[in-house]
Amino acid sequence: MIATSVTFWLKDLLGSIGLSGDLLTIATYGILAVAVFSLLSVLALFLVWWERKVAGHIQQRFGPMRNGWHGWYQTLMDGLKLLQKEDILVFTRDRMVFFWAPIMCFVAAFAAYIVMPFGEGLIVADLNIGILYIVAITTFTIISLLMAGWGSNNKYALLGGMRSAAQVVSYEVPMVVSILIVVLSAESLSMVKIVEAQGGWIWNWNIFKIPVVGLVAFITYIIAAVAEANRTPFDLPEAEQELVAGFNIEYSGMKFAMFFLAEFINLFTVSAIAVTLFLGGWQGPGPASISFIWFFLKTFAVIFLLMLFRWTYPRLRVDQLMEFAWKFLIPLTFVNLIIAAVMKHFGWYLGN
Amino acid sequence: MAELRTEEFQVNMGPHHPSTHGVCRLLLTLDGEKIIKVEPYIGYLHRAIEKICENRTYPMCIPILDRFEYVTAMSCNYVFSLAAERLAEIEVPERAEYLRVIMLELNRIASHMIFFGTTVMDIGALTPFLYALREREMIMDLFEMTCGQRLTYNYIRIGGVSRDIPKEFIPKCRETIKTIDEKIEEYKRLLNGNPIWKARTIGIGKLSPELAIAYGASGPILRASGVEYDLRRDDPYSIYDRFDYKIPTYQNGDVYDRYMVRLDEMQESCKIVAQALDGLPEGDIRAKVKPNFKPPEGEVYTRIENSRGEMGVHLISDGTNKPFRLKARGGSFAHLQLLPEISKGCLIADLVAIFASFDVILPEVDR
Amino acid sequence: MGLIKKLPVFAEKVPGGGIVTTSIEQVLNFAQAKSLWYLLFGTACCAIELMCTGASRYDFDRLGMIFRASPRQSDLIIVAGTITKKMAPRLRTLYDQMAEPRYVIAMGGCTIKGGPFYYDSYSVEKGIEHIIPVDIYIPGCPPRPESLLEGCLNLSKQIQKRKLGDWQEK
Amino acid sequence: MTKEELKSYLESNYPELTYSESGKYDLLFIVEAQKLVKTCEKLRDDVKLQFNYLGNISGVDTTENYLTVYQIASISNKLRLDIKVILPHDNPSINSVQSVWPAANWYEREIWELYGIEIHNHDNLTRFLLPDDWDQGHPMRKDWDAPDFIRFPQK
Amino acid sequence: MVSEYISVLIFILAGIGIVLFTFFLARLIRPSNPYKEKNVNYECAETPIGDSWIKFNNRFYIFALIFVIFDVEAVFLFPWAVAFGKLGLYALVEMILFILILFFGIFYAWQKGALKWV
Repeated sequence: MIATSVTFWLKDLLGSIGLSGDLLTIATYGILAVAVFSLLSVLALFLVWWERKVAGHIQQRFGPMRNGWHGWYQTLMDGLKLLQKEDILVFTRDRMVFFWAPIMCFVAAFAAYIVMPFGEGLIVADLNIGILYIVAITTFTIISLLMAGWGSNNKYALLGGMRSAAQVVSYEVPMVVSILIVVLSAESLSMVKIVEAQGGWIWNWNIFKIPVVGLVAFITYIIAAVAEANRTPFDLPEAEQELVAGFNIEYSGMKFAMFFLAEFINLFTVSAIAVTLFLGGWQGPGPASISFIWFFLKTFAVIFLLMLFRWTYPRLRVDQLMEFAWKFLIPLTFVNLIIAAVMKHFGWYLGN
Repeated sequence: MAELRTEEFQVNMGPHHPSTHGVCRLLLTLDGEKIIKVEPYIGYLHRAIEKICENRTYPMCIPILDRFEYVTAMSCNYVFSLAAERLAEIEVPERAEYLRVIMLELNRIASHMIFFGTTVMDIGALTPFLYALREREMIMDLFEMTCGQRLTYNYIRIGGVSRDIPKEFIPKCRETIKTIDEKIEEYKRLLNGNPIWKARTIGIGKLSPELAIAYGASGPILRASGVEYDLRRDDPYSIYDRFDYKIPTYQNGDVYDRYMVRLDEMQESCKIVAQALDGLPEGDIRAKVKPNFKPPEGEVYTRIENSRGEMGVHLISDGTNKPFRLKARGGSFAHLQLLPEISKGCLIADLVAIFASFDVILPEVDR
Repeated sequence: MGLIKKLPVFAEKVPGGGIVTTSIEQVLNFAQAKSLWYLLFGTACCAIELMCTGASRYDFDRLGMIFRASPRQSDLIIVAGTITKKMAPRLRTLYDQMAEPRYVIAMGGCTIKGGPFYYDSYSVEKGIEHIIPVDIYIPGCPPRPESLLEGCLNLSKQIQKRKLGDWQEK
Repeated sequence: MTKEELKSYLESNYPELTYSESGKYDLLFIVEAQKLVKTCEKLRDDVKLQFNYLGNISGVDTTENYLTVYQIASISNKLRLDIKVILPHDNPSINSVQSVWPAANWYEREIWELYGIEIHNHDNLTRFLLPDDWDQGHPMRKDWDAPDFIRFPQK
Repeated sequence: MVSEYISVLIFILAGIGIVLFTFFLARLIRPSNPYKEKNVNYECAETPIGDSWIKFNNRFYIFALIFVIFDVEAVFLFPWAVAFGKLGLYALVEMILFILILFFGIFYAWQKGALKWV
């Protein structure tokens, strides 16, 4: 492990003030958790604002303008306002399920950031099952949405929760198989190793490294990721025109804010994974200390792409969504995987 | 698949629901997402327009009828004025007729813009809604410079129109219809090639011509089902026989065709407006009508082609200055009745698309 | 729960506590005033003008106002259009189901006093103030988008003048 | 077929229809309440006419009688016709034309609700435009009155 | 010495802690005024008809069942992909066969109409 890793640096720092053993590890990760949370809050606030600006400019208006320069603190105000909103507890709800759903939604989105390589050495813990862990932990989001739908005892919420479960479950498979292609190429599940395998020139990025197959895998991943993040054209669980607000219809105040936050953290997660797996992660010209800039630039580019999707496409219908996943995307990704394996075996890869 | 027994459940859609376009309540019986039965409940906007019109003099009825169908308030003005003129046999000056046609067609475009925006929004694309309203604002500007109102105009009066157009109107109107014509092409490029849009609209909510006629469907919905029937041509009124325009007709009667009929109709309306601007004569804008207007006894049913189909007024006069009976008929009334028939067995998302494609506007149903 | 209401009482006992209370009050009110999410609700003609106000030319989003379809998440209900006697209980339900603090804008003549035309109608509710408490009245039939924006800005100013915990009284 | 041709055709072939002078622009014929459904079916199935489209049904209270006026049209032949039925003021009732034109359903419901005209053979006569707990009678009747309804004097 | 997997536990606990803290913070300043009309279910401003906890349409569950098969397959594929370089041609052929067998599964489900929504 490289000494520049932020975790090791922090450990040294804490060690120098007298901590040791298990307590040191726990304290280190505790501090990192708070740091990651702060980063994610800022990111989510920024992304909501950015989304509204992008939407505004696509629609030939401005988006938030009045609160600060181009409305820069608009989302902060939204957050503060949500903090002051009353928490409505429906009489007929399922108490535990209703209460834990937003927490679980947020935690599932938050815990994925343990293995997210923000830059060279900027990673909380380079678990050797990295990508598998992310796939596993983000799936908890489905359960939380289902819990929200069921716990509210509202028919629209139930429909929304059911839709989201069916949708995320269906798109999980193509997403995993697209990821497998990258794993096959890097022969590792560790996020750091996957990024390091893409060092050097641009053709070492997985999207180009495996000719055609990489590009197809990237596209299938993005489609599946949009579905996983519940965004248009796959935003069926909270389709405003059909289900009023979907699974979060009965949530108000901070509980709703948690869903909102988790949604945008998930947006960042799926884009960051796309960057890590296919677009070379933090790799870019310049010293290691500015590698995080490359990571964020690439991630924001992918997020911008997803925002363009959201504001230009109509929404699919639920059966079309399922058919698209099972009858088109899953066969395509599997064929893609077989081709990738064959190419790997015969060494038809670019770079390295 | 073996049949697993599941429970049907009932959901209220409306009166407060983003896609009912007002305060309509649909009681859905669902099996999962599939719709077993739709029962519309209306009357949440029943303002008794017909009753209070019996209590007003003829000129006072016109602003009330503005609110009967506020999206195309010009048509409401016009159909009532036409009925009153037919009762009293008033000749309307040439220039007034041209101005009426211009306003009616501009209003038709404005109304279809709302249809386009809301339909596309209900299917999930938010952006075209704002584009459509942006273009609509240009027409609102034209109305505003003519009669000072954006939505409820009270412009077409018995015997003519309330005031002449300002000088700047004609160049601005030409520019507007040119822009709108281009923008409609842009909308078509934006959506018609989009596979998601096609998947969501083509073959959804098919309406056969027989069913459409039996249920009294009219206007774009009838034409989308392949019946070429337009009251502007088939029950002529005003001066529509002087203009050259096509009646767009499509054959499948699905959501996509209803949408295409309206888009094409907007372009045809642009053509009519352009011709009317070319032929606009000089002269009076209003026939001599007494302020205390008293038509002779009699009754008349007048119908015109509105953007939502046949709009009619059944007017009975007893010789006094107030209508003895005024029955307003809107296209949406018949169309909403049709909804349960064609939305059986589809999904919730389809119901939303079908409802949007009917372009139901609730005050026309509830009055 | 509701601790914030007791804060001024505590703060008085501490020297300089008043400043803390005032600044917290200002920040919280400012946040509420700058982020009014309105409920997507319209019944008649005014709803079209409400739509226009949300659209490109007038653009509600500039003021930080976005629409929410669920009353649980909205702060502001813009009653746009005639409320009939059949609709009145539903409007009350909607208002009841909104999370506090909640505000009401009565848009157009019909919501203020039953409209310029429906004074002799048997089915129109003559003004919504006997159904729900109203913060801002906007006259017009229908009011222009500009006046709606003006109304929203006035509401925003009104919110900023509130005392801490005031909203609980309503 | 012009208006005059239609008038003479109807007068010669349909003895149950009587021409009425009060119609100003369109043709207005009066038919007896018992013969209404039969006549409507005949009008719809007549190959020369094909009145297959029901535009509107209006109820009218003339203070002496109740009227229901059916505004029908033929889409293929581009014809228009009004049919009027005169009903007595006490216990007015009429047969539904729903079997002829399904569109009649809601129009008849409305007449039932607002005028209190009984509709026979109608499949769904339930509360419609008025509030669910409405108990103040039939508001479109001329003699209807309520505390908040202000009637202006006729001039 | 605990392994670095303790970070997962710490992050989950920290996440829960942070959310609970914000809930607590909100509890301090938010108003609370529950009454009967407010706390009934929202259903487009109407009174809800019946309960929503019912025997729901099975469509959704069938997809979940098929998903389980494919997710288990993916779990098998992960170690294969990691060790692919060392395994050689035999593993490649083996896995293609494995995927093909699953393909027959999906085609069977397709034929049986399990992938149809209604």
